Amino acid sequence: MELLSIAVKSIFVENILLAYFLGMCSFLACSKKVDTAIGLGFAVIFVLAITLPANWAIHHFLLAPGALAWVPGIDLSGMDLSFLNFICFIATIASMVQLVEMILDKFFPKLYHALGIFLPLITVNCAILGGSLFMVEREYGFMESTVFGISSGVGWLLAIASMAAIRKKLRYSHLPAGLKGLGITMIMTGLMAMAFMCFSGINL
Amino acid sequence: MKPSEEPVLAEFKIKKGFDVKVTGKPDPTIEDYASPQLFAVYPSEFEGLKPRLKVKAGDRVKRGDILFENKKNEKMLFRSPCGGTIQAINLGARRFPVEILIERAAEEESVTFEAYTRDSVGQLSREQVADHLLNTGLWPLIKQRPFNKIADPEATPKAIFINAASSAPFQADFSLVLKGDEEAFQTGINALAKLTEGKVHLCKSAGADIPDFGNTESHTFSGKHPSGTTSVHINRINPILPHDTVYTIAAQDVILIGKLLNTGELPRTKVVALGGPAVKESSRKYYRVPLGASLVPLFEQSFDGDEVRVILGNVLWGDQVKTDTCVLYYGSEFFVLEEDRSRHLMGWTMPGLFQYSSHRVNLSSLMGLTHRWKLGTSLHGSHRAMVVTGWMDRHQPLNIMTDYLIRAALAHDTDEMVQLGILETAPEDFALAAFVDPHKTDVCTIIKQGLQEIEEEGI
Amino acid sequence: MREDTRTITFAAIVCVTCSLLLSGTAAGLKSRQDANKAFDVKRNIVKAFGIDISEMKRPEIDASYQKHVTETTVDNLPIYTWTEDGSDKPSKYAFPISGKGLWSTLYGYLSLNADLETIAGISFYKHGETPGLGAEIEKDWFLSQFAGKRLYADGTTTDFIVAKPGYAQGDSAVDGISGATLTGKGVEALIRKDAAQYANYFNSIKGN
Amino acid sequence: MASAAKKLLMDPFSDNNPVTVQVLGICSALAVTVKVDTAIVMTLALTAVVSLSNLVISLLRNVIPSGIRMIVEMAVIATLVIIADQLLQAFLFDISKQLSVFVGLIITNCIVMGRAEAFALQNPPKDSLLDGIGNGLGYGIVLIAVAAIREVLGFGKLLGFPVLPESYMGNGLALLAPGAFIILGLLIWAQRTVTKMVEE
Amino acid sequence: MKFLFDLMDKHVAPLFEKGGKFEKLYPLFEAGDTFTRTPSDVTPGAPHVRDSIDQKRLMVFVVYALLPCLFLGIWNAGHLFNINNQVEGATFLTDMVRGSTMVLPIVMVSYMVGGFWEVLFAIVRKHEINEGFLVTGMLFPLVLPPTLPLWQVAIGISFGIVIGKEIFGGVGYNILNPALTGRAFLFFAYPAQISGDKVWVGTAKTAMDNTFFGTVAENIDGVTMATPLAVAAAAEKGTDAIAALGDAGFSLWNMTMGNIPGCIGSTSVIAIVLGMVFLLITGIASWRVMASGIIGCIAMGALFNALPLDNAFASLPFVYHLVMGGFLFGIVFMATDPVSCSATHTGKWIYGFMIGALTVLIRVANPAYPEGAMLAILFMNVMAPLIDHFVVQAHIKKRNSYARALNNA
Repeated sequence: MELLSIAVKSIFVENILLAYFLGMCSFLACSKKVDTAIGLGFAVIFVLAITLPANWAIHHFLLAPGALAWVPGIDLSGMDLSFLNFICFIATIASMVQLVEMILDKFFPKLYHALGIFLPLITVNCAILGGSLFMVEREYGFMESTVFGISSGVGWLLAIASMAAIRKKLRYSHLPAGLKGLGITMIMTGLMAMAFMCFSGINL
Repeated sequence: MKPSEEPVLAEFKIKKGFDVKVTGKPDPTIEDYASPQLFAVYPSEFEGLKPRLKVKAGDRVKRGDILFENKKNEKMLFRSPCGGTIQAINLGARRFPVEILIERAAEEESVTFEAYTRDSVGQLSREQVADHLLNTGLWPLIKQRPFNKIADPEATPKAIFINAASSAPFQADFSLVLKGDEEAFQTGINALAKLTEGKVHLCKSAGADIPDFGNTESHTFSGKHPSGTTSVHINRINPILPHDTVYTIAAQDVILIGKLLNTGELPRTKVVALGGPAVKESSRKYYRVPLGASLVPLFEQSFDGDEVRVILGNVLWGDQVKTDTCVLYYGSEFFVLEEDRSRHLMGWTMPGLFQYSSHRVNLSSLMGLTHRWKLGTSLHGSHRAMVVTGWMDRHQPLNIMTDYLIRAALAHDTDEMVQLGILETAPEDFALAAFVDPHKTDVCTIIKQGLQEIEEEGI
Repeated sequence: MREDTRTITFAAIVCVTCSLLLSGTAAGLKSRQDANKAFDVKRNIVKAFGIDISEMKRPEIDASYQKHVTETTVDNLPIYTWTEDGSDKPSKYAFPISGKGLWSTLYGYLSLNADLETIAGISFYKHGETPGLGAEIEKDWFLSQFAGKRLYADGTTTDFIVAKPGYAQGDSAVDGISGATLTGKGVEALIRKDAAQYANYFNSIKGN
Repeated sequence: MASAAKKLLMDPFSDNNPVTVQVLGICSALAVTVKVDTAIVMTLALTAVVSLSNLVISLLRNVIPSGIRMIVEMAVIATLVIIADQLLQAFLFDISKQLSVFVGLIITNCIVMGRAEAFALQNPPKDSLLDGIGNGLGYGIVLIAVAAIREVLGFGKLLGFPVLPESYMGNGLALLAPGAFIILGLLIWAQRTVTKMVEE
Repeated sequence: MKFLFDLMDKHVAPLFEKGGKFEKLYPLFEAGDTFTRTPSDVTPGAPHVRDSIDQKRLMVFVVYALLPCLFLGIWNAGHLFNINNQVEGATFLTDMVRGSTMVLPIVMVSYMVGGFWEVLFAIVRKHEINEGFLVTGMLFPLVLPPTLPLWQVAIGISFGIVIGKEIFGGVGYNILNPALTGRAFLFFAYPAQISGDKVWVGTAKTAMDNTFFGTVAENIDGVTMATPLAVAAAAEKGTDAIAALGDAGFSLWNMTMGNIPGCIGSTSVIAIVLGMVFLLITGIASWRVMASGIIGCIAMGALFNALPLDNAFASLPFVYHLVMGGFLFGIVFMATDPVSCSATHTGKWIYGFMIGALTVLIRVANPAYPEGAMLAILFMNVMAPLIDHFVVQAHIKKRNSYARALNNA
C-alpha cells in the first residue's frame, strides 16, 4: 500500500516534471513528435529504474553518515561522506547509461536503434539526478527507491507524451509570433501542471 | 465492409452518405442539339499540362488536326474537334493559352485514323493502344490515382475502374447515354483492357439498366452519395497502397474511345445533362451535343439573368464555367444555380424552417426526407477556425478520418497525409464534408493542395 | 600507448585534485554546518516556548537557549524544559510534534506552561503544505491563537480542537484556516496524538 | 571595456539569453522562484559555477585528452557545485534549506555543460570567464524576474517587504508550479516580441 | 427596415472596410453586421452549395441550452438568501428579484470582461470576433458560487479567455476549455472563496437592499452552508454518508431539484437535463461523451460501493454521484466542448468514461477537492490529444491491413 501510494504520488501528484520542473530541457527539445517523446520516455523510465537502486546502494553503504560502519576491522561509523553524493550519483548515472547502451547494442540492437540517440541525452537529464537526490532527501528504502524511480519515469513519460500530442494539435493553431515554440510550450506546460493538480492530495 | 467479405460479384451497400435534395432534375430524354458554328478547346482544362501550340490564329485546320502538344510528353497530342479557321487564341496569365476558338467551315475535312472492330482491338499490344490514344488526343480521358491527374502512359496500373455509376444530384444517367452505343462501349473496354495486367472494373449504380460487358468485372453500388464516386469504388474493390497506380475513366468517355476505334475518326458528339434549380423546367433534359461546340444558344433559352453559376459537374463537385462556354473535354452534365447573396435577419437564431440543412439544429432537417430545395450558392455564414467535431466524417464512406486528414493537410504534414490515406482520394470525396461543415472550411481546396504537395515531394 | 598513459595520468590528476578540494571544503566547513543544523533546532524550540524571536539575532537566540533550555529524554521521548532566570524549577515544557497534514508530514514543537495543562506556544519548522492555504500554519496569526489554550482536559485526555474558521469556542479550540480544513484536521490529530504520548509523563511530574 | 568583452558579457542578457533564446537550463530554474531571495542566491551560485568551470576548462583546454573530455568537464563541474553547496550550507543555511536539492542539480544544468563545451574549449581563459559570468547573470535575470513576479502576485511582497496594500489578496496559483510555467511563458513572449524573434 | 440596411451597406460599411476611417475596428463592425443579418458571401468553389448552419448558430444554441440552468440558478440564489436571512413574505417573485441582483452582475461582468478581451485580440490580431465567447461567458458564471466577489469573476474570465484561448489564436485553436481554465485558475489562486466545500448563500447588503426586497433579519453578516459534497466528504469513517447528508438537509429529491447551496448553474439536475435534451435533439453536443461519462461515473461509484473500504463517501450509492455537485453540468456542457474534447469516436468514449471515473475517484479519494468534476475534465482535456493520437495510429494500422487483405484476396 505504501509503495502504491508512492507510485501514484510520483506519477500524478508530484510529477517530477510538472511539480519539480525536472527534465525540462529534454522535455522541451524532444516533445515535437509523439513517437520520439514516447521513446525518450521509456529510456528515462529504464535509466531511472536502474540508477535509483544503484545510487541507493552507494548512498546507503558508502556515503551516508555512518554508512561505513559495516567495514570490518576499522571503526568508520563516524564517517560522513554525504558531500560526495552529487559526484558519485552523476558518475553512476553516466556509467549506467553507458552500460545500458552497450548491453542494448549487443543484445537488443533493435531497441538500441530506437532509443539510440536519446540515451546519451539522458545523462544530463536532471530528472535522473533529481530522482536520486530526492530519494536521499526523502529517506526512501530500497524497494521504495525502485518504485519511486520507475513511477517518476512513468510520470515523466506521461507528461512528455501528452505534451507531444498537444504540440501536434498546436500545429494548427494561430499563435502570436513571439509565442511560437518555447513560449507556448511553457504556458501549455503550466496549464498541464494545473490539470495534473486535480490529483494532489489523493489519499490511497 | 471487412476484408474477409468476398468483394467479387458483390453488390456493395454503402451505409454512410448523404443526398442533397435539390430541385431541377433533368428529364430522361435526349434531344439533339444543333450547334452554332463556333467551337472551342480549353487547354486550361487539363491540369498539369504545358501546351506547345501548333497553330496560330487564322490557320485553317481539318477536323482532327493537331492543335497543341504537351511539352512534358510530346507524344500527347490534342486535336481539333472541328474543321475550319482558328479564330483566336486567348492567352491567360504567363501567356498560357486558355482557349482556342475555331470557326467551323461549312465543308469540314477530317483526318482519319486506322479503324478497328471490337475484336481486332484485342490483337493490339499495350503500346499500340496507348500510342494510338495519345496520338488521337483521347488519352487524357484516362486519369489515374493517386493524384487524380492525366494517366501516366508509362505506369503499370494494377486495375482500371470505369465509373458508370451516379449518386450526386442529377449526374447524367449512363444507362440513357449508353443506348445504341453498346458496341462502341465494348470496343473501348477491350482497348482499355490492354492497358493493364489487372482487371477492368465496371462500377454501376444499383438499379441502373446496364448490361454486363465482356472483359470486365461488374460491380453494383447502392446507397446515398458518394456511393457513385470512383474513390469509393476503388476503396471497396481494390484499395490503393503506396506506390500503386490505378487508371480511372468515366463510362461515357469509354464510348468516345470506342467510337474512335470503330470509325477511325474523332468522335463527334457526346451526351450532356442540363439541370439545376436555375434552369427552366422545359429545358431540364439531356442533349446530344457536338464536342467543343458553343452552348450559348442552349443556355440562353434555358435560364436567364447574370446572377447564375454554371457548373460543369454537379452541385457538389465541379468547376464553375462561363455562361458562354463551349462543350468541354471532360464532363457530362451542366448544373445551374442562382448566385444567392441574400441576407437573412438574425439567421443564427431562426428556427430554420426555410433553410436547407443536414443538421438537426435546423428544423428543416425534419423535412429533408421528401422535400426538394431550390438551393443557391450562399455560404450561409462566414469562415471560422476548423474544429474537429467528427461531423465531416459523418457521411464519409471511405475508411478515412476526414477531419484528421484535413488537419494534416493544413499542417503540410505529407507523411501523415499519406498514412491517413489521402492517396486513395480525390478532392471531390470531400465535397460532402465541406457541405456539412459549419465552420465553412474550404475542404476540397485544402485536399487539392495537399495532394499537390505530395506529388511535388514524391511519396 | 603514450596517448593512453597521458590520459590516465591526466584523469588521475583531475581525480586527486578534485577530491582534495572536496575533502578540504567538506572538512573545513563541517563544524559550521553542524552548528547551523543545531541552531535551526534550537531556534524552533525557543520559538515554541512562546518567545518572540523575530527581532532576535542568532547569538541572542543561542544564548537564550543555553541559558534557559534543558534537554532530557523520558522513555526515549525527548523533552525540553525552560527555566527562568534565578529559578530552579522549570516553568515550561516542550516536546516535538509531528504528523500528517494534507500533503505532507508537519514537524514542530509544542510547549506547555508550568500548570502542564495549557499551551505556552507552538512552532512548525517543516511542512509541504500549499502556500496561502495549509502553509498558513506557520503564520503568526494562526500560531498565536494557541497560547493559553487548554491542552489536557482532565490531566490525561485531550479534546483539543482546530475548528472551522471563525467557529472556535471554548478554551481548547483554535480557528482553522479557511480553505484548508484538512490541514487543520491534521494539526488537531497530531497534537492529540503526541499529547497522549506525553500525558503520563506530565501526570507524573504534576504529582510531585 | 573592450567592445568584444562587453558583447560577451551583455549578449546573454537579452539577444542570446540562455533561457529564453537558447532554451537551456530551465530545469531547476523554476523551482526556486517562489521568492526573490532564493532566486538571487541561486543566480549567484550558478554564476560562480559556470564562470569558474569555464575558466578551469579553458585553462585545461589544450591538455585535456579528447577521449575523456566530457568526464573531466563533469568532474570539474560537480566539484564546483559541491563546493558551492557546502558553502551555502555553512553560510546561508536558511536559504540552502529552501533550495534543497536544486543546488545539486546545477550539475545537470545544460548551461554549465553547454558553455564549457561550446565556448570554453575554444577560447582563452579571460573570454571564457566573461562568457560564464554573462551567461550566469543572463540566466539569473530571467530567474529573478520570474521570482519577482511570483512573489509580488503571490504574497504582495518583494524580498519580504510589502509592496502592495495590505488588502491585496495573494494569488495562490502564482506560488504553485503552474504559475511559474505560465509566467515564464509570458516573459518569453514579451522578450521575443521586443526582439522580434520567431521560432518555427 | 430595408432602408436601414441599405444605409448600412452603402454608407456605414465602407467606413470599416479596407481604407475606411475605422478600418481597425472592422472585426467589431463585422460582428454587429453578421449578428443582424447573415453574411452575403457565396461559396468559393466546389461544393457549390453549403449547409445553412454556421458556427454562430451552434454557439447561440448552446447558450439557449444553458438558460434553464441560469434561470434556476437565479431563483435558487434568491431563494436560499431569503430563507437564510429569514426574509418575511418571500415569494417566487421576490426570490427571483433577489437572485437576479446576486447572479446577473456576475454574468454581466463575465460577458463584459470576456467580450473586452475577445474584441481586443480580434482587433490586434486581425481575426473575426468569434461567437465562442458567448458560450464561455455564460458557462463561466454558472460554475461559480453566487457570492464570488466580482473582481474575482473578472480576473477568472480574463485568465480563461486570454491564457486559455486567445493566445492560441482564438476559438478552435485552444487545448483546454476556456471557462474551465478560468474556473481552475480561481480555484487555485483564491481557494478560500471557491474551494467548493462551502458556499456563501447570503449576505445582507445595504439598508436600501432591505427595503427593496423585503426585510432581512438583523445581525446576519452572511451565512455559509456546506455543499452536499463537502458533507459527504466530511462524513466520519464508518458512518452512513446518506444519513450525514440527510442531517444536513440534503435528499436525492432536493439535489435533483437544485434548491441547495452550490455553484449557480450546477445544482439543479432538472435544469441541466432540460439543456441536455435540447443539445441531444439538436445534435450539437456529443452523446458519446455524455453517455460514456455517465457510465464511467456509475461504474466507478459501483466499484467503490463494492470495495470494502472504510470510507463513508465510498459507500455512498452511485446515484448520488450523478446528482451531487457539478458532475452532470460538467459532462453535459463542458466535457462536450468540441474544441477541447477528444475528436475521434473511440477517443470520445475513453475520454468521457475517464471523466466520469476520475470525478468519483477524486471525490472519494481526494479529501482536498470534494468537487472532482471540473478538475477531471481539465485533466482529460490535457490527455485528449494523446488519446486521439493513439486512436488515429490504430486507425492507420487497421486501414493498412484492410487494404493489404483486399489486395491479396
